[in-house]
Amino acid sequence: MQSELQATNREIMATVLARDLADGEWVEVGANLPVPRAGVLLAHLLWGPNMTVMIAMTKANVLNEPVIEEFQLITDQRATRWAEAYYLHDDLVENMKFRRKGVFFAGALQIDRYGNSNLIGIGADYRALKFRGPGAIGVCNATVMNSRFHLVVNAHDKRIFVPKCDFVSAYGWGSGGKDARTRLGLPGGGPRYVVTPLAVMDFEDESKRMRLKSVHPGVSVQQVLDNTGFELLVPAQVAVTETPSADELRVLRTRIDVQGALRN
Amino acid sequence: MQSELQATNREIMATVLARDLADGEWVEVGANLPVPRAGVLLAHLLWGPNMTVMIAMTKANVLNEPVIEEFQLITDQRATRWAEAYYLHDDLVENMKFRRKGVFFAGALQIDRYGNSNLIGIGADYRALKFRGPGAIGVCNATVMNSRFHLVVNAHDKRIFVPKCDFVSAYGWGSGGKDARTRLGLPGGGPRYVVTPLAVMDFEDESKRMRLKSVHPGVSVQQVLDNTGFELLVPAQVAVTETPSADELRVLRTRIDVQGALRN
Amino acid sequence: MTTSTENARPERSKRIVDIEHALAQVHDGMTVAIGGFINSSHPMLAVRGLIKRGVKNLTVVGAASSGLEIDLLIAAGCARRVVAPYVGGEVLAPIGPAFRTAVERGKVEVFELDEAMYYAGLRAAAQRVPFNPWRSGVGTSFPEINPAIKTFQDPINGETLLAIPALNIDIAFLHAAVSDPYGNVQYVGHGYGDRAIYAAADASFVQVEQVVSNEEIRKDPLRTAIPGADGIIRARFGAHPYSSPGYYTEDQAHIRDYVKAATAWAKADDFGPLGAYLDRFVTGPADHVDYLERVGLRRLLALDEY
Amino acid sequence: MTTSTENARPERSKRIVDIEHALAQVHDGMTVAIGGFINSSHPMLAVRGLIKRGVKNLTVVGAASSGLEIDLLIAAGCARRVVAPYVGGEVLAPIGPAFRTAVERGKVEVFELDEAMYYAGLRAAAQRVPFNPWRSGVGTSFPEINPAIKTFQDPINGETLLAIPALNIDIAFLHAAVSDPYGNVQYVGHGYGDRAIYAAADASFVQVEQVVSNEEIRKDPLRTAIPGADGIIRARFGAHPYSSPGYYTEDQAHIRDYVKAATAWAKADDFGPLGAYLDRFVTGPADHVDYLERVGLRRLLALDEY
Repeated sequence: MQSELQATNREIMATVLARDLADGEWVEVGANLPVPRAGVLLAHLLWGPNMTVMIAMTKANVLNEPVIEEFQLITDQRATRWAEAYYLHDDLVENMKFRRKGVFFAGALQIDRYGNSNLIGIGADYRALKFRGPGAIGVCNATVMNSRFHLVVNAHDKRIFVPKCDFVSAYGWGSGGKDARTRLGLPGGGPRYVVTPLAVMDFEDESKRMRLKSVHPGVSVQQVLDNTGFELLVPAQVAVTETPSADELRVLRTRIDVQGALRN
Repeated sequence: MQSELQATNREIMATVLARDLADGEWVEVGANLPVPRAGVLLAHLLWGPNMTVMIAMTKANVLNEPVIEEFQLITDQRATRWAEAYYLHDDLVENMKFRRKGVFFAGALQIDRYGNSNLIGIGADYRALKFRGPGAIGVCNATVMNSRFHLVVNAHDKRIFVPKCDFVSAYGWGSGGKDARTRLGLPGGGPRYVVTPLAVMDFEDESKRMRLKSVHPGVSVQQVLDNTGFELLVPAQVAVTETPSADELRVLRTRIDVQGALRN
Repeated sequence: MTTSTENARPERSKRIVDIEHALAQVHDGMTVAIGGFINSSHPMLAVRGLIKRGVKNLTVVGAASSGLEIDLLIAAGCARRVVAPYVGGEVLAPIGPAFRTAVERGKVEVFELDEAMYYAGLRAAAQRVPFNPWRSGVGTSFPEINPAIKTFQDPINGETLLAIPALNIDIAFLHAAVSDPYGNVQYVGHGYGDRAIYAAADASFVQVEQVVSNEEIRKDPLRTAIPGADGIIRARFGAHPYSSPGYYTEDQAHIRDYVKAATAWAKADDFGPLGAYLDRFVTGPADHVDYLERVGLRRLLALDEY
Repeated sequence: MTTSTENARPERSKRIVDIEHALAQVHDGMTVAIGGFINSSHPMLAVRGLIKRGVKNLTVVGAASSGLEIDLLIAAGCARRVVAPYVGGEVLAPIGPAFRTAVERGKVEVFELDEAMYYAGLRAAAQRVPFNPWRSGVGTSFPEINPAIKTFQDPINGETLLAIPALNIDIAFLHAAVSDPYGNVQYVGHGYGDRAIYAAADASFVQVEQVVSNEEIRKDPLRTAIPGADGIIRARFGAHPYSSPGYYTEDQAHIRDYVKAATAWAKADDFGPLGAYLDRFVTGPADHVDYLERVGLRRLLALDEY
């Protein structure tokens, strides 16, 4: 366990995601994704009272909840008790105008240097996969239709960060270039951050190659490079990831993550 | 006014439509269409307890209503009081599988010998119409997706029955032939009857040309031909349209059309 | 971005706006949608307001079956183009008289389509795709008289279909039963095609008979048809002369008066009665309450459903 | 067609059927859909029944996010092809173990698509068009690894889109809260994607926790999600081991036992534990009540939501 004043890496990750969110944005709180969940709620409670927060496919009103209980499963009916509205699942996935204000968080089995990612499986031959993944869920679409997305993974290693994804289920910046998406008719937001237990990466403006943005406290640049399977752009100065303020940490621990999912 | 035992032409028209309906079929009761409305309800009350009857965009349960009040406007909220379910209007118009059991009733400004019809307007030039019609509403689609449809008009004259429609908003049998619809990928049901105040027409099996089926009591074949703007097929024997039974007439007058819309 | 202490928690903004604020978003040439269905649920503060402000050259997307609210916009010269599968008032007016007249005289262009094509186009807009395919209409005059609708071979089976282009809406105006202050809108009944219009629009303003508490909305969240209108407009009797389900029926006498005035223009080329109608009920009233007073409280309270 | 006198009015037929009647409609090789969402609302009488009857070579259309009910059908050898954007159990099983194993070993083919493509395909079936267009997925591996999805140029603007083929369903099995005897089905909550599955299916059988009166349904007709299922199956605890919103939560211990058994097959190629699970809970029980007794009433009544 960490001291009362020191944030864990996962609390830091959540805070990075929170600080990217602006009031009025539309975000989904997935189940079993404690880091994005905490990030979204942190932004919502502290500076985003007009964010639309979707929990269990409902538009949830949790702004004044003293403690926002965490649910393990997206189908937990108890998580619908804050609902102001339901999103029929097909409307959620097909009505796309509201997603222009949306921010999405995606996981991945593999991520390449341009932020393309894979949830389908591992192997050279799709008909003979070495490892079959869970499937793309709604990630292919959500990473296109929202204003931007962040890749968030629970590990930082060369199995995840690969030179080339075996399959691409969510398009990032293709083979690079700032027009990589608009050339294909895809909205230009794309992946903004890649957040791992070691570091935060973003994408260089012109080439859209992945670039180290900051390392978490106690992590060295070399450690990140050693665990990344492709050449990461590294700026002259690499900052240390900003940690949550005392206020943020208090809200995280007393209202959002009382059970300590981010502290274990 | 007619005698107690004699049916009016509009009651006869309703009965013709009723007798084409089978139990289990899906039908819309439009507002301000008293003849099809009465036909649908007659079939439903007498031999179609499992028909789905849509009133005011609801699935209505009227089977045991002593008197089924007539509403003038499709938006009359009072007509929704029998609802078991609502059809969201876009689902009604886009979810098309249930319409395989559906039967539809269409009006028209013009009808040609192959049952093509027009609700758009009259005139050689679409950009300079002599008469602008109300628009096709849902008729273009409903005449394709339901199992069959009937054309029902309140007048029988050469303005309606024309050699060629100025515009076709509902496809019938095109330029003829039993495969006229399936050739275009349209389901093959198409128009079955054309019901007017003078007569009932159907379509000859092979050519799909319009054919006189029966004349209403007191109407001569010549009267029909004189009021039709194209050559109607006339079989050797033309029947007189069957009139409602005493039971049917009683149900029409005491439960369905108490206000007498079909009797004035 | 700023943080706050628990003592000064950020508050959620109310979305209740004045009708004039909403109307100020509309500029000449925009595509504006008007919800409801034939004789019900039209956002009449918005319709009269657009006319009063003299907005021009609108592309007006009506309801799947539009009523005489579109006719009124045409009569007043606001619409250059109408997207609607029907414009009329059922038994009160089989065809909108101003619609008929303006189209016959070439003053208004119709984007000719049927209800299924209409929803295919709205859905394409909501889905952010350029078109949706539809089968019905193959073999008819639609692709001829509406060149925006293309006949094409589908890429899967090679079947002949129609491509219905996306019907993108800049601003939608709707009328519903209730909303909370945050734009969670609920209807009595299903709200016709209003949901589909909302989904296709970049912004939406919803008139409501009543603003209710957030707690009231949360008692039945499944009923929330619109989870976040951009603006909510207080509008008791705001659909008048059309019905508002659960609140009042249509004012048939008022509608017939309008139809009579518009028919004089259509049949006798006499704009006088229509001009008088517009003066009295649209441009004349200082605000919505003034309009309702001109209609008369006795008339309004006679419109009970039961 | 026969008429009747008022004394012998025709009566409406009830649609309550036995599960075996519903299952008898399914034949080898058909396309069958299973509703619900990950760990909730799966029609488990149908799933276990299909296995018990030894149906083979099914194309199984799962939910937009399918759970381990699909894994079970795969484990039992019923499925030749799976249409599902996800098969797993969230924290209980990040990937369905039998799904993973069967796909890696080439025993089951996946119709690879994401949730938006899934609904585009279901909607095409409901609309009776051969495909629907979708934008997301352009540039990804989907059209490569699923050759049924075609890249094409849209006929309106020439933009590059994907054509998602119609996902026609022969028979859909769903699980809901209540229905009246006539097939008017209502959910607690929104029922996930069940409505879209229903609309894409030629026939549908819906398990319900409870059959209620038609009058009860008519108290809130807006809540009727399925206006006429072909058959209603009485099924208290019929989603077990998955949750049934408003009735009970998922049985995590039971699900974990299944995952353990299926993982033994996946990791150690040992079908023993999975065979034992199938014997005990699927092929062994004489009927649904026997299944529930094997689970145990104490366990079932411990699954309260609050």
